[in-house]
Amino acid sequence: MDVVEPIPASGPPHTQRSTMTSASSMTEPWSVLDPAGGLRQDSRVPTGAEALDLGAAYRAMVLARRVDTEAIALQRQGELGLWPSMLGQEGAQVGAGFALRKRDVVFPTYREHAVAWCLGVDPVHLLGLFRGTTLGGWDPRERNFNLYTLVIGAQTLHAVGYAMGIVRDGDVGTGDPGRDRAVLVFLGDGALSEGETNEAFVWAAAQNLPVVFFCQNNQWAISAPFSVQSRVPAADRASGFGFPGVRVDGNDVVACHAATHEALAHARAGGGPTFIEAVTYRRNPHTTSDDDLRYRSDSENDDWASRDPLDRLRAHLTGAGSSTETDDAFLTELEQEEQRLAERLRSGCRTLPVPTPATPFLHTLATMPAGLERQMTEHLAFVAAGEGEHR
Amino acid sequence: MDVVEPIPASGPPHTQRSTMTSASSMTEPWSVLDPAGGLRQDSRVPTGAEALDLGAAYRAMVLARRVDTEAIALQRQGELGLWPSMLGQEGAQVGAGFALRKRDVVFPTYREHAVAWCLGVDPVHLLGLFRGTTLGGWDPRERNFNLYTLVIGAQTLHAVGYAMGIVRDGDVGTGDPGRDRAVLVFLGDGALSEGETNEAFVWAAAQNLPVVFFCQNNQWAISAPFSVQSRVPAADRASGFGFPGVRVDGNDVVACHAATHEALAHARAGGGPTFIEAVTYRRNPHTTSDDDLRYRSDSENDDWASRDPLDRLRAHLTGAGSSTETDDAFLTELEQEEQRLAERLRSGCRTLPVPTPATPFLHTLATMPAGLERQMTEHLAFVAAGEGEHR
Amino acid sequence: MSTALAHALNAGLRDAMKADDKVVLIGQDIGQLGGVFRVTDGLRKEFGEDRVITSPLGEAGIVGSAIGLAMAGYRPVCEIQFDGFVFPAMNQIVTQLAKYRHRSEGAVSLPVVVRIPVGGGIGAIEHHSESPEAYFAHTPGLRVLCPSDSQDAYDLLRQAVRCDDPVIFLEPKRSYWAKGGVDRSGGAADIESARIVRPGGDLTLVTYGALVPVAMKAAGILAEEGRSVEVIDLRSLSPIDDATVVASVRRTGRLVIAHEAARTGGIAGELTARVQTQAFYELEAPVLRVTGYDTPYPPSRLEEDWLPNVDRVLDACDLSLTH
Amino acid sequence: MSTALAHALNAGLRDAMKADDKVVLIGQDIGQLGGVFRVTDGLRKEFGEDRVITSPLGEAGIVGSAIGLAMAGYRPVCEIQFDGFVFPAMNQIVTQLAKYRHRSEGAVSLPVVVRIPVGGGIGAIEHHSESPEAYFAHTPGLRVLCPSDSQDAYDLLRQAVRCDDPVIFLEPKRSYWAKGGVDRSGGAADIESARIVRPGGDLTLVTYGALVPVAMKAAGILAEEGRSVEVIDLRSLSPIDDATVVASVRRTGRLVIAHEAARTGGIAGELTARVQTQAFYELEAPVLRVTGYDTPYPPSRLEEDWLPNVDRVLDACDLSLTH
Ligand SMILES: Cc1ncc(C[n+]2csc(CCOP(=O)(O)OP(=O)(O)O)c2C)c(N)n1
Ligand SMILES: Cc1ncc(C[n+]2csc(CCOP(=O)(O)OP(=O)(O)O)c2C)c(N)n1
Ligand SMILES: [Mg+2]
Ligand SMILES: [Mg+2]
Repeated sequence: MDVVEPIPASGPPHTQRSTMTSASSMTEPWSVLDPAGGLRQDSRVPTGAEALDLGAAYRAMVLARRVDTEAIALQRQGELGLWPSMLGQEGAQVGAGFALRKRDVVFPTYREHAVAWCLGVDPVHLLGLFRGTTLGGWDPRERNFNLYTLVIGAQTLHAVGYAMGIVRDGDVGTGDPGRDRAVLVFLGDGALSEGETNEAFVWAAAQNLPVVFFCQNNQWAISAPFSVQSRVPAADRASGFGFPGVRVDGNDVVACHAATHEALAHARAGGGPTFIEAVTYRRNPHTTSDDDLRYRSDSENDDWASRDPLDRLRAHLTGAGSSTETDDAFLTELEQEEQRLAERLRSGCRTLPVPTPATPFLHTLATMPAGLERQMTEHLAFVAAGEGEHR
Repeated sequence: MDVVEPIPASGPPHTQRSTMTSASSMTEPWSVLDPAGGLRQDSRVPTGAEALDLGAAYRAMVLARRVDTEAIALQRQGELGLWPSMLGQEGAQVGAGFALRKRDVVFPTYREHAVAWCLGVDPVHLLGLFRGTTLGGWDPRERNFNLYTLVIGAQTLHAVGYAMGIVRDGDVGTGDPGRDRAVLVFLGDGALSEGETNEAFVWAAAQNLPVVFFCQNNQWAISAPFSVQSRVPAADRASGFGFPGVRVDGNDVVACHAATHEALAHARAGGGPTFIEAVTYRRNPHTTSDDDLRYRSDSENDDWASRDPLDRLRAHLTGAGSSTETDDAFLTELEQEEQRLAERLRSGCRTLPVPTPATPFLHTLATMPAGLERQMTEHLAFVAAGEGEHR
Repeated sequence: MSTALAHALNAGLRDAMKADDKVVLIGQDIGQLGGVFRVTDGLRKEFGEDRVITSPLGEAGIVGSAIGLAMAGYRPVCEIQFDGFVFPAMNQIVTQLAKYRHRSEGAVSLPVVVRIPVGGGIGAIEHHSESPEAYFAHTPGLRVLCPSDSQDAYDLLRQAVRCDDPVIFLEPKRSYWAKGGVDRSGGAADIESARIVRPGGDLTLVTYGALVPVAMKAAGILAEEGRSVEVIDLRSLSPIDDATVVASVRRTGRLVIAHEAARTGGIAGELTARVQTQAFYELEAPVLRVTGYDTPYPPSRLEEDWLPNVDRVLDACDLSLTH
Repeated sequence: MSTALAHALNAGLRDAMKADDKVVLIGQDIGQLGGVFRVTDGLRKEFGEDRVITSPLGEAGIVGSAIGLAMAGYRPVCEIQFDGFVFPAMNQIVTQLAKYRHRSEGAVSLPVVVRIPVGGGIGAIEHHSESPEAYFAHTPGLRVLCPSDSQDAYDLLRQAVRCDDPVIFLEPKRSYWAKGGVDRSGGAADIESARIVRPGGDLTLVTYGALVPVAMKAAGILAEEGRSVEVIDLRSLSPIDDATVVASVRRTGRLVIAHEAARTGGIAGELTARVQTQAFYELEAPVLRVTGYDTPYPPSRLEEDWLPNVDRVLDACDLSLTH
C-alpha cells in the first residue's frame, strides 16, 4: 500500500489521511531536497520499489530541459511560431511524471513538456502545434497523454469526466495494481480563476473521483502575479470543496514525486481527489512572444534560478551523501544523449509533415457531409490552380 | 462599530475577525433563537440601535409569507404561469433584509420575495415576471434591489462588479455611515456549482471587495439534494478562496440578522467579503410546476416545518421572556394587514399592465436601428390587422 | 399506438441504453425526477445511478465531463435543462466538443449528444423559450438535429447516439406532448436529410421543430384556396440538406422559410444564400423569412404574436405567391 | 502622421478615459504589460490601477463584473485576450449583457464595450485566429463593430465607449500594425453605417476588418482589367447597414461578400438574404460568398490558402462578372 504514516489532519474527518503538508498560508511548502543537495529523511517519501529513481529522474530533467532549450532555439530560427518554455519547472513535472503508472491518464496544459518526456511521447511531436503543422500532434491513447489544451482550465473537466469513466469501468479500488487507474491533470495558477476549473473541483469532490489536480504555481499567469488570482495559497482552494490540498516545493523533484505518488495511490484506491500545489517559477517569459521584463524583475528571476531543480538534484547525486551511483560516465553519457536528442529535434522539426489542404475538411466530422465535400473540392481546385500571385 | 468580541479564528491571519462560527462539517449552524422560542444571550447579537426589531421582523415575515401564499393561489387560479415559493425561508431573508442599510445594494435570485418586502419593493411588482407581463418589473435603482436573475449564479458576478464600483467611488471604509456601502448577493446551494459563482469568489477575495454572499442552503436544487453539489458545508467553500464563511441557522431570524449585520459592517468598513450559509429548507416544491414528492419525503418536510421561523419568533414574542411588546392588538392588526395585502395582490395582479407589441422592439437597444424599426412596423401592422383566425 | 414526442424520446434513450451499455445520461434533475420534462422518466430506476447521472448545477461541467467520458470510451447523452441555460457550456461545446476530432486529426471521436429543449410558445418565463440553434449551426464540427414528430424524435435520437460526431439535439418543447406513431425498429432517418412532409407545386415552405405543424396548418389553408404548398422539415440544421430544398424550389419557384430564432444570422438567411446561388434563375420571387424578431424573447403575454404563427406564415406565402 | 491601428485604439482609449472618468478598463494582462498586443500600453501608468484593472484569469468574471460596474455607473471597456477565449464569457454576454436593457424595460443601460482581437493570418496557434462575430450578430441587444483602419478604429472605439448599448468591438489583429491617418477630434463615424471605401459600377464587394485591404487589392487588380468594383466596408455587423449595400447592388447588379468566419451562418448569408429580398430584380448574378470554410480554423501552415485571400476574392468576382 502506498499510504504512509498518517498525520492527524486538521480538516474534516474524511480528509484525514496522510497529507504532505496541510495547506495554509502559514506553512512553507513541503520539501526534502534542499538547494544545496541535502536530502532530508522523511517517512513520507516512498522507499523500495516505489522510490523515485534519482538517476533516472535527473536524466529526464536534463533531457526535457534540452527539449525546451532546443525548441526555443528553433523558434528563434523561425522554425516554430511560438514556444512556451518550462524552464525551472522540470522538478515539478518529472516528479509528477515518475509517479504515474502505465494505466494512469494525463491531461496536460501546453507546458508539460517534461511530463510528455516521462511518458515517452516523442518530443518532436510536441513541436508540431507550435510549428503550425498540426493542432495536436500525437495520438492521446498511445501514451495516455492527452493533447495540449490551450483554453485555460478546459482540460480539468475532461479529466473529471475521464475519471467518471474509470469509476464506471470498475477500475478503481480493486486493489489490483494492474487494474486500478487514476487521472492526473495539470493546471497553472492562473487556471484557478476560471469557472470551469472550479466546476471540476465540484464534480471531483462530490463524486469522490480518482483524479489528482497538479497545479504548477509558477507565480505568474503571463503578466499577472499570483496575488491577482488569490490571496491564499493555491492548495487552500481544495479544502473549500472538501478534498485535501497539499503544498510542495515544486523545485524539489523528490517531494513532487512523493506527493503525486501518494495522491495517485489514494485516488486509485478509491480515496478520491487530491489537489497538489507545486510551488515553482516560470523562469523564461510566458512564451517566446512575451516580454517579461515589462512586469517582473531580473532579481526575482535570479532568486529562483538559485533554487534550480536540476542543480539541486545534481548536487545531491554528485555529493557525498548520495546513495545513487552517479559517476562521471553517467554524466558524460547524458551529455552525449543530449546532443543526439538536440540533433533529432532539429531535423525532426524541419521534417514534420505539413498537412494537406484537405486535412481540415477530412477531420471536421467522422463522415463528410455533401456540402463540406463541395467546399473541399472547390478549395482543392483553387489550391491546385496555383497561387496565381494575384494574376 | 459593528464588530463584536473577536473570537480567535482558525483560518489564515487576514480572516481573523469575529465570525459567527468557523465553518466546518463538525459545527452545528450558529443559532440563538430555539424552536421553542427561547432566545439565548449571545454577545455576537447586536444590541441597542443596531438590534433587530423583533416585532418588525415578525411582521415582515408574516406579510412576506402572505405574499407567497397569495401568489401560489394566483398561480392555481391561472393568473400566474409559475411561482417559486419561499415558504420556510422567511427567517433567512428577513434576517438578511433587516441588516441592510439604505445605500446597500441587493442582487437577488428569483426567490427573495421577503428581501424585496424588507426593502419596500411593491410585492405586486414581483408578480409580473411570473404572469408573463414583464421580464423585470421594477426599477432596480429605486430600492437598490436588482432584478430577479434566472440564470443560476450570473448575479454573483454583477454583485462583484458593483462592489468594484463602490470601491472606485470611495464609498468603503470611510467610517461615515451615510457613505459606506456594501453589496448583498443571494444565491442558492445549487448555485455553488456554477463556474461563474466561483469566479465571483475569486474576484471578491483577490480584490477584497465589499460584498456579502448570502447562500440560502435550502437543501435542494430542484430535485438535487445538497450532497450532489458538495460533501462539505457550503460555508466551507469561502475559506478555499481566502475569505471567511459562516454558518447560521437559517430559520433563526435573529442569528441571520446578526451574521449579515456583522458581515455587511465588515464589508462597508473595507474588511472584504464574507460568505454566509443560512441552513434552511424549501418547504414547497421548487416552483408551482414541480412535483417534489418524486424526490423527497413528507417526513423530511414535516421535520423542517417543526422548525418554522415564524412559529419560533412568535413563540418568543408571545412568551414570558420576551422583551418586545407584542400584545393581542399587534397580532390582530397584523391579521388585518395581511387581509388588505392579499386583496391588494389579487387586484394588483389582475391589473398588471400588459406590454404593447412594440415593447420588445423599444427596449432592445437605446436607439432603434432602421432594420429593427422596419421589423417593428411590420409587426405592428400584422397585429393591427387582427388575428385573422387563420383566415 | 400514438406516442407523445417526449415519450418517443424516452423510448429512444431506453433503447439506446439497452443496445449499448456505454451509453450514459448526464444532466440536472434527470434521475429521480426524470428531468423537468420527464424525458428521462424511469431510466434511473432501470439503469441505475451510474448510467443516469444527476449532475451538479453546472453546464460546463455537464458537457466537459461528457467529453472526458467519451474519451474514456463512453457515449454520454447530456441534458441541458432549458435552451437559455446552455450558454455556460458554450466554451466546452465550441472550443472543445466541436474541435477535438479536428485537433486530433481524427484520432479522437467524441460521440456526445447534447439534448436541449428549445423554443417558445409555452407561456414560460425568461430563458425558457429561446432558440439557440444558429450558434451551433455556425460551429463546424457539430451536428445539429431537430425532430418535429415522434417518429423522427425516436429515430434521430437513436442515430445521434450511434453517431461518432458530437450532436446538438434540439427538442421542440412545445411539441413534447404532440402524439404520433413510433416504429421502434430504429433503422430509418438519415441524419443529414430533410424530409418533404407535404408535397406541393406552387411554393416551398421550409421549417423545422415546433413550426412544422404550424407550416402544415398554413399549407392546409392555402390548399383550400387552391395553392399547393410543399412543406419541408429540415430535421438537420447542420449540415443543412440544401439539395432537397433546392430541388423543390426548382419546381415551385418560391420559397418561404420559418423559424423562431432571431432573424439576423438565423438558419433562414443561410438557406436563402444557398438557394439563391443554386436556383437563381428558377426563383420567381425573393425568398421570404418568417422568424423571431431581432429582439430578446419577449414576456410570454406577447409571444403568441411575436412568434411565427399560422397567420404570419400565411402572409409571407401570400406575398411570395403574388410577387 | 501615420498611426498603426493598435496605436489608434490606444489613443482612443486614452482620450475616452480623459473625457470621462467613469471609463475603466478590465482585462487580462492589460496593466503593466499593456495587453498582449500593447493596445493598453501606458494606460495603467497614466490612469492608475483602479481604472486599468488587470483581471484574474476568467472571462465570465471580466464581462460579469463589467456588467456590475456599469450598473454602478461606470463605463467598462473589457479586453478578451483572443477571439477563441471569449466563450467562457458567452453566458454573461448572451443572457445578461445583451438582455438587461430589455429585461428592465429600458431602466438599466449597460454601456459595456467588449474588445476582442479577431481573425487569422498571423501564423498563430489554435484559438488565436478565430472570427466569432456571427455569434454576437445573432444576439439581439448587442452592437457589433469591426473597424478596418486607424481612423475608424479610433472613431468607432470612441463612439462605442459613448454608446449606452453593449458593444462587441472586434479588432482585426492582422491589421494592428497597418498605418493610416488619425484625426482625433473624434466626431465622425456613425456607428451604424457602412462605408464605401472605393466606388465602382460593375460589382459590389462587401467585407469588413482585415479583409478590407484584401478586397481593395482585388478591386485594384480588377480595375487594371477594366472592371470597376465598389468596395464596401460594413464596419457595423450589428445592426447591418443593408441600405448602403442594397443601394450599391441596385447600381452594380452583382454582389460578392467576404469574411473569414465559417460560411454557414455567417454574416454573408444574412446579408445575401437581405439583398436578394430588396434588390431581387436588380441582381444579375447570384450573390457569392468568399468565406472561411465550414471546418475549425486549420493549423497555421494551411491558413494562407484556407482564408479568403486576394485570389479567392478575384475568382468569385470573375464568376459573378461572367455569370
Ligand atoms: C480561457 C483562456 N483565456 C485566456 C487565455 C490566454 N492565456 C494563455 S496562457 C495564459 C496564462 C495562464 O497562466 P497559468 O494558468 O498560470 O499557466 P502558465 O502559463 O503560468 O503555465 C493566458 C491568460 C487562454 N489561453 N485561455
Ligand atoms: C444556468 C442555469 N442552469 C439551470 C437552471 C435551471 N434551474 C432553475 S432553478 C434550479 C435549481 C437552483 O437551485 P438553488 O441554487 O439551490 O436555488 P433554489 O431554487 O433552491 O432557491 C435550476 C437547476 C437555471 N435557472 N440556470
Ligand atoms: Mg502560471
Ligand atoms: Mg436550493
